[in-house]
This record gives sequence, structure tokens and C-alpha cells, in this order.
Amino acid sequence: MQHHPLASKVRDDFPILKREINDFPLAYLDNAATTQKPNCVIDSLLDFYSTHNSNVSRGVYTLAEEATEIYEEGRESIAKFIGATDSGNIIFTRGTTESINLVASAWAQHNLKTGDRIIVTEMEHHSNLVPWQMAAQASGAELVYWPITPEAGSTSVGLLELEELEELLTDSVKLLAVTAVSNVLGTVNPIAKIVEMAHERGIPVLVDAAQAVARMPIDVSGLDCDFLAFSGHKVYGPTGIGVLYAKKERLDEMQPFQGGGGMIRQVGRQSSTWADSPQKFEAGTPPVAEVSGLAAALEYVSDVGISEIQKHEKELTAHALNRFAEFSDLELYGPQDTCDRTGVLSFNLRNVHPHDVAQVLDESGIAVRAGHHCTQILHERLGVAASVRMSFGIYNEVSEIDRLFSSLDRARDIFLD
Amino acid sequence: MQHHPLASKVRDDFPILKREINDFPLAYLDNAATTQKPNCVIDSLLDFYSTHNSNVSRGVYTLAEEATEIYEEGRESIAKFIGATDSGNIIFTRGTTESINLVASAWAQHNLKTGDRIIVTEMEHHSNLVPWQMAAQASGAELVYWPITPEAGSTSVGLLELEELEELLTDSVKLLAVTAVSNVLGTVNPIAKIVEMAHERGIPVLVDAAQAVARMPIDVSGLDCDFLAFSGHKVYGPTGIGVLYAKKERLDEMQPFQGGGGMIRQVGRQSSTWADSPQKFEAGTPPVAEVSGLAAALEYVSDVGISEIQKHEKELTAHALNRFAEFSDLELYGPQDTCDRTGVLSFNLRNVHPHDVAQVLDESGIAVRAGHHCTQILHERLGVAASVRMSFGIYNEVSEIDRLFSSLDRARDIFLD
Amino acid sequence: MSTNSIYRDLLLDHARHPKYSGCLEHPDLKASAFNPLCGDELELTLALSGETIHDCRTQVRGCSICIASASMMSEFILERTLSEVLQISKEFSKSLRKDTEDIPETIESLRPLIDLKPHRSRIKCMRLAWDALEDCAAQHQT
Amino acid sequence: MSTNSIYRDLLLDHARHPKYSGCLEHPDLKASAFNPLCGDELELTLALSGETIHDCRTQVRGCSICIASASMMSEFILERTLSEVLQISKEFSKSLRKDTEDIPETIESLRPLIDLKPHRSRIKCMRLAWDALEDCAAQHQT
Ligand SMILES: Cc1ncc(COP(=O)(O)O)c(C=O)c1O
Ligand SMILES: Cc1ncc(COP(=O)(O)O)c(C=O)c1O
Repeated sequence: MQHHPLASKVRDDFPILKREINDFPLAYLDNAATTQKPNCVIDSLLDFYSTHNSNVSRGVYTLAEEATEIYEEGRESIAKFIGATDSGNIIFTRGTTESINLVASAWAQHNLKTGDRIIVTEMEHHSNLVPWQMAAQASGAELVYWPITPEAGSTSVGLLELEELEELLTDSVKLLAVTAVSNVLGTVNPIAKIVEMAHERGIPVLVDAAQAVARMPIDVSGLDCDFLAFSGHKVYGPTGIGVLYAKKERLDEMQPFQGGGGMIRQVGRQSSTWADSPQKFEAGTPPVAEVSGLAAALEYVSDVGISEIQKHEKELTAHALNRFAEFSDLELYGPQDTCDRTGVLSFNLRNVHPHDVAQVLDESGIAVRAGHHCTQILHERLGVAASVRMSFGIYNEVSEIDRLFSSLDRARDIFLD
Repeated sequence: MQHHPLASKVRDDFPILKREINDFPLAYLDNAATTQKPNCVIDSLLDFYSTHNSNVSRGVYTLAEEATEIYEEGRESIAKFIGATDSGNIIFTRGTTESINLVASAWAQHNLKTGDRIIVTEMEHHSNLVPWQMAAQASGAELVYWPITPEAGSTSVGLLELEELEELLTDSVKLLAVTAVSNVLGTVNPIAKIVEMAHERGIPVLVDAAQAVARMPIDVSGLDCDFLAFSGHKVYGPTGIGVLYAKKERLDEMQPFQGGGGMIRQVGRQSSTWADSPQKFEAGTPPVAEVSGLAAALEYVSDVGISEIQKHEKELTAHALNRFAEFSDLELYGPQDTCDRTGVLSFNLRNVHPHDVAQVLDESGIAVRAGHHCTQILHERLGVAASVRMSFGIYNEVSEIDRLFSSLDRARDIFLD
Repeated sequence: MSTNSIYRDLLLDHARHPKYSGCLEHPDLKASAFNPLCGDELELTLALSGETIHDCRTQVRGCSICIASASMMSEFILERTLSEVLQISKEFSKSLRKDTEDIPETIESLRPLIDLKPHRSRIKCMRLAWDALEDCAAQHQT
Repeated sequence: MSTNSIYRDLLLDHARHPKYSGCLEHPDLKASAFNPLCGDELELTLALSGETIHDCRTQVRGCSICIASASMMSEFILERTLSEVLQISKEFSKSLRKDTEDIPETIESLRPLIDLKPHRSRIKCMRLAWDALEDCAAQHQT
């Protein structure tokens, strides 16, 4: 068995990887859905709850000071991780979905009117589509779809072409919302170029970085994007925590999101005034323990090294692409070239339903996802209802990919006689 | 030192209570802000992340099945804890604040029009005021305040009187939002009676149970309330998790809250259809680990026994009330009788700012909160900008209350010459 | 590498060669069911004589378990009355609950499906055809 | 029971007997500051001759640290120009940051406050008067 140096270095940090599933060692290949947690993240939760737990911001006693410090230092380290110059641009949410809803509700709804357009792409996750549909319906705006490159089998599958964008960028466009990495095709989109083109026409850009943040360096200052959203649980951090980065100019245009404790300045009987950003957007007791866990996760990722992670993922992806090429009954979606994509690979085994494939793989301890992966528009475009998806994390090994391909033989045996 | 049997039984379950603050053992008396976590809650997080972690609902592999089971069983045990007959009435949120915002946005905004009224009380937390202000402003409705009983020093301070409510319940009232327990006055409101009166006029009632859930039995079926909200972190559970209970009839009237993965049925290019409740209201990856932690917390509370907890809290409260009676320079807000109140006691030391009191108490290891406790309207009514608050949990002891009163002497020494 | 599979012969037989697959041209009742988690769809068409189902077809886009379940259901419901099969559907539902242990004799023939109930994510696959059936029955009642 | 307290004599002197407390009747500049966390409020009134602050008053509803800080600030800013005190305010701000270690000599007299900076929740109390001052300076510039 071939062990990649990175994976073998980090595997011991992840307690869950010691599990056996149906008498096989767990091969966890569903990292696009959620990643596993290293000990340092679990320990940071444990440490918070057993040593510092208290509510933040409003207490003068020692524990409250400590919790507030953990919370605000978390904000700072997250800002640093994504290249934001000021932690005031970091809003904590529950996850990518809530981050995007926050923008749709606190910003877009107040800035859209009948006839306005929002550009989205055909490869967006429902979480980067439905909030815009809701904002559009409330305001009379409409969604415009930036199509992906056509024809399965052509050399450029599942890419976004900038010439197409050029055509779509009309005066009525008020926002462009695009994912940095497709959670199905694995496509890595040219975000910097996209932002540049949109900004030339004064159009703000929201980047869905849910899949990107664990796989490549993110630099919001360099990208100059207006909004960027991601989830803690997809970058080796805990559930229940997400991040919205918003530029100062956009923050200033935003109305409050939810109302309640912590986001107010003064409360009157019929109306109130708001705290400054980012508190203005963080009503209620925040997920303090989760922020501590996320900060630990990002520190872990930095220690491992984002460029190491990219290299590792590229190797795994290249290996998987080679293996796919061996089988004519496997249809792989998305770019075939490691330059255009990352380690999220969706496919179908001809004449076998994805559920059945995933079930058979599970019988050999291999965890992959089957379904539409919250991308019904994309799957419609691909002409299938569902697909099987494998997606890599820093602990995955080439041997696990090989186990998957062997187990596909079992699926063939069972379902195709 | 007098040890209450309950406190001495449970103290060892809470690792943080071993801390020393400024060379004194921690006396944690800020339980209304957030409670400490027993080992079983911390362990459930640890166990989830090191053994079962994966995304829920959409995976067929073993880990995903396990995580989904933990999540949905959590929903069931929470339903049971509050007396809901069906787990489908339980929506997971980030906390009380988000639960109330959910109702304000997904229900109230669609059911309110100009001239409609929402009854709130003068003792509400900002989280049960500001969302209604926002919904009212969006729809042209207005807030009507149910006043608390007047005159500091009168025998009935800080109570809600049902005769007053009678007058307020006019045809234009579309919702009554009331807290079960005041987070400042400690008042226990007659919720069952309130719901009954409102329902006689067909007016739905939302109960803010943030302070109640750790202090008294909750039975939504018996209460017959329409909505009930609480936070995990105030009932010995983790941060980042809250609950909204909603009646079937109300759920059927509700529009989606946030858009995204998991809450859809079918996504079209311009519009989508929604999943059934409760999924319809839970967009994005849910806080699975936190649900597991909350379920563990509620199991812990049930094991300790809610009636034991009530008894313990009553004893502590009675003791504190007696101590307050000793000092003429302490002004205690709220009911003076343990029948009307619970263990949340806010006060001021004459001529010393609450911040300074809390700071001096911290110097003796005593954690209390100073400020307006997210109740500016109430503090205005009390005629002060801020107050000091002590609030009890199951691990507090009479001796800790005595330590607080001794330390107040130090505050007198320092600030009053 | 060999493991026990949940895919047993009877189930696979039904999945590979589903009974009563397709659509009736002039059905008395018709309903579809949809699984939002995976996008699977099923259409059920029924022909009645009186209260009795005398013909049925299912058109399935779904996994082997969904197809097998539809096929087994079709065999089961033919020549039974709507109220009978509604009762069966409820019993089947109940037997799929985690805490149910005994399988009533009436639905003994559905055991190959019920045996899969530890796989909670597949319950919806098994139920899809029956959900459509319940929908048909509801239409008939109103 | 005895402990060291953060409340030292100098601070308490200022808190008990704040200098320049009250309001000027005909101020040249006036600003208030508010701490949303505790509801504390402060109003600063300044009298100028040219660019120089020749009189000032603060009206404070706040804690001892807030009062002491306003009192110390008042002593400090008298007979200085607006641009000088703005500079001082920035230095004070900087010295309150967690990672700052050295205190510039210019603000040495504010050390009793700066020493409290480990208590992060009290920073806003210390800054309230200075925030009002910065507001006054900003008004003057425009
Ligand atoms: C009565 C009451 N309602 C609502 C809240 C808000 O709860 P959370 O901050 O957990 O959303 C609190 C606690 O702060 C409270 O005491
Ligand atoms: C590209 C993309 N966007 C958004 C999301 C939503 O993230 P979450 O469910 O954590 O809110 C996901 C993950 O499911 C994703 O892959």
C-alpha cells in the first residue's frame, strides 16, 4: 500500500480514522460534505467547556473576560487566515448557508428592485441559489444563470467561460454569486478574474468558499471580493460555526440581520438603534466554543501547510483520474485535468443507482456520498438525477482510492449480471 | 460551610468548578447568562467528533446513518423533554434569539398588517423585543407593552397582572410574546393562564423559555402555547444550539426562514418548493454535535430531577432574599416572595456602579453579571441604567451566596468612604 | 475482499426484473412520490373494479431498493381492496420503526425489505411506492 | 478575606472627586459617548481659545473607571491644542492594545488606567471620555 507522506503524517491526529466499518478500516471519502476533526480541535472544545466557559462581551469577571478574549482572538485569527486586514469584517454565522442568507436578507433585499439581475452559475449549491431566489422574489429581481461548458465528453466539461460572463454583465446586474470550487464537479473557478470583470462594471461579488477553504489559499484582500462565505465543519472545524467576510463598503450598506441581544445600541419601545459591525449582525449568544474550535482548526491547517495540502490533493486527484480512465462504464463529471479541478470527483457506474453504489462501498468501509449533493440544477444539466461523489481530505491515501475502485467491482457483480 | 445535598452531589460533574479565580474557588453565579457543562455533555461532543462525525440526512454510509440517528434521536428526546407529542414540531436553531427571529420572519411578517398589534411585556429580553420591532416595522404593526407592577417598595414588584392583560387583548392583537421567567427580576409568569386568556380571543402566544427551561418543568402540550423558544447553553448544554417548538397549525402557516441545502423539495431555476417541517426551517448543515450535546444535557437534567432542582433553587433564593433584607443599602428588584420568583436576583449597591461591584466580587472569585442584561426597557422602568445580577445553577451553594454578601463589604470599603 | 451484502437474491430479483413496471394508460387512480434527498421519483397507476385493485403499474427512477419495493408492493396489492392495502401500508410503516420488533403475519412477505430497516437512510426508498399508494387511497376517499 | 484590588488610590481619588465634572454652559464643542454594553453615558463640553482647550467639563453616568478616566483626561487636555490631544488619544488607544508593551512618556500620567488593560471588558469604560473628545475634534475639523 502506498502511503502519501502527508496523510501518514496527519492520520494519527484524527481519532475517528481508527474506526472499522463492517470489519474494514474506515476510508472516509466524503470530505466535501464534512471533514473529520483533529484532536486539537476536539481538545479546544473540551478546554473551553472545562476551563473558560461563560457568556461573552457583557461580563467583567475573569471567565467572561477569558471567553470574550477567545471569541475575539478567534475572529482575529480567522481574519488573518483569509487575508482580511481587519477582524471587524468577520461575521460569525452557523455556516455557509447562513452567511449567504445574511447577505441575501441584510444586503441584497434592500438593494434590489424589479428588473434587477443576480448572476449565479449552473454549478451552485442550493445554498448559493435558494437565498437569491427568495431575495429576488421579494424584490422583483431575477436570477440569470452563467452556464457551464457543455457536452459530456468534450475536452472542457463543467467549466465557466469568461467570454460567457462578458455577455451576462449588463447594467441591470446587481450581484454575482459564484462558488470558488464546485462541490460536485471539483471545478476550480477563476475567482480573481471573475471579481475583476464584475468590478469593472461596479458589480459586487459573493464568493462561496465552502469547498475552497480547506483546499487552497484564500486571500480576500487580494481577490478583492465583496463577500466570502465558508463553514467551519468543512475545514476540520466544528459544526455550528460559519464565517461571512464582508468588505467595509458593503457592511456600511447592510441592514441588521436578526434582532436581539448583542446587536443593539439602544432599544426604544417601538424601535431601536444598532451596534457597529460586526456585532450588528450577531444577535444572541454567539457560538463561543465553536469559534475556539474553528480557530484551532485553521491553526492546524496552517501548520500542516496549505501548499502541502494542495500538493497532496493534486496527487490523489491525478491518481483517481487515471483510475477512472481505466473503466468505460464509469462516467466522471467535471474537468479531466488537475489544473482545472480539485479532489471532489462525482461519477456514475452505468446502470447502477448511486445509492446502491454507495451502499456497496459502505459494506467495504468506504464512505462516499450519493445523491444530488444539493445541486439539482447542475444534475439536470448533467442529465442525471444523482451521482456518487468521492472527495478528499488531508488524511486520505492513494490506497483508499484503490479500495474504492476494487469495491466498484463488487457493485458490478451484485447489480450487473 | 453549609452544603446543599443537590449541589454537593452534582458539583463533581462540572470540571470548571475546580477552577480558582484570583486565589479563591470559583463561585459561578452567572447562570442566567450561561450555565456550566457537566462531563456527560462534554463527553458527548468528544464522542461525536471522535466516533460518529459526518453530515446528516443525505448519506447512506454507516457514519452518516449514525450521525443522522444521533440528530433525529436528539430531536425526539428534546420533544419529550418539553412535552411535545411529535418531534416534527421541534426546529433546531442557534439559540433562543434565532428561534424568535424565525417566528418573526417566517410567521409574523406574513401574518401582520398595518394596525395590527403585538403584545410584549416590559420585562422582555431584547431578543424577545427587537425581532418584533423589526417585524412590526416591515408590516406596519405596532408593539403594545404589558406593564409590570409599579413602585419599587410596593408589595408586588415586577409582576404581570392578568387584569391588565384583559384590557390589552383587543381584536387587533395578532400575537402575544412573553417570557416564562424574567432574566432580571426572576419573576415566574403565569404562562398557562396567559395562554388561556389569549386563546380565548384566538391570539397565538410565543413563550420565551430561555430562563425557564433549566429551572422548572416545561410542558408545551399542557401549556398549549403556539411557540416556545430556548437555548441549549442555558440548560447545561453546548453553545450554538437552540430550539423552537411550534404547533402544527402554526407550522402550516409558516413560510421558509433561510434558503439552502436540506430545506428544499425541488429547486427550479427561478423558484423552488420546500421540504416538510421541520426540515423546511433548517437550511444548511445543522449543528449535529451540538444536538448530541443538548440531548445529553437534558438527560442529565432529567436524571438530577427537575423537582429536585426547583427545591434547591427555592432554598438558595430564600436564603438570598433573607440576606438582602439585612442591608438597607442594597436595592433588590423584582418579587420578594419565593412563590413569585426564581433564582435570578438583580440588585444595586447604593452609590456604587454595578461594574465596580462585579469587578470587586471577581477579585474574590465570584462571577456575577453587571449591566442592563439586555433589558433596557425594563431598566428604564426600574429607573437605573444597570444592575448587578446573581443567578443560580444546580451546583450553587448557600456558602457561595454568603461569600457574595461578604465581598459586598469589600466594595463598600473601597468605594464608600 | 468479500463481505456480506444487504442485497439478497430475492431483493435483487425484484430489482432486476421488477413486476408490473410501467404505466397504465387509463388508470382510475394515479399518484407520484418524490424523494427530495436523492431526486428519486415514482409514479403509480391503479385500475380498480369497485374497491378492488385489479391492475397496477409503477414507473420508477430510483435505486434497487426502491424498485424492488415497488415491485413487491405491486404483487402484494393486486386483487385487494384499497382499504385493505391502506391497512397493510400502515402496518409496513409501523414495522419499519426502530422500536418495532414483531412483524405481523399479514406482511411477512415484505420481510426482505423490513430486514433492511437498520439502514435508516433507505427507509424512504422502501416507502416511496407505498407513499404513492396512500396518496391514491386518499384521492379515492375524497 | 483580603485581596489585591485593581482599584488603586489615585484612581479612586479621581473616581470619588472627579475633576472638571459637569457641563459648560456655552461650550464651543460638545459630544456624548455611549457604552451599549452597560448603558453608560458621558457628555463632554469644551471651550476653546483658538485651537487650545481652555476649559472643559464631563458629565458622566458610569463606573468608577469611566469617571476616573474622564477626570484624568480633563486634567490632561487643558491648555493643549485639539490636534495635540487627538494625537494623545491615539497613543492612549494604542497603549491599550494587548500587544503594546511600552508606554510613551507623553502619556505616562495615564499609567494607572493603562495598567488595567488586562481587564479587556473595562477598556471601553476607559475610552468613553476619549471617544467623546475625538468626536469633538472631528466636529472641529469639518
Ligand atoms: C429571557 C431571555 N430571552 C432570550 C435570551 C437570549 O438567548 P440567546 O442569547 O441564547 O439567544 C436570554 C438570554 O440571554 C434570556 O435570558
Ligand atoms: C459549495 C457549497 N456551498 C455551500 C454549502 C453549504 O454549507 P453548509 O451546509 O455548511 O451551510 C456547501 C456544503 O454543503 C457547499 O459545498
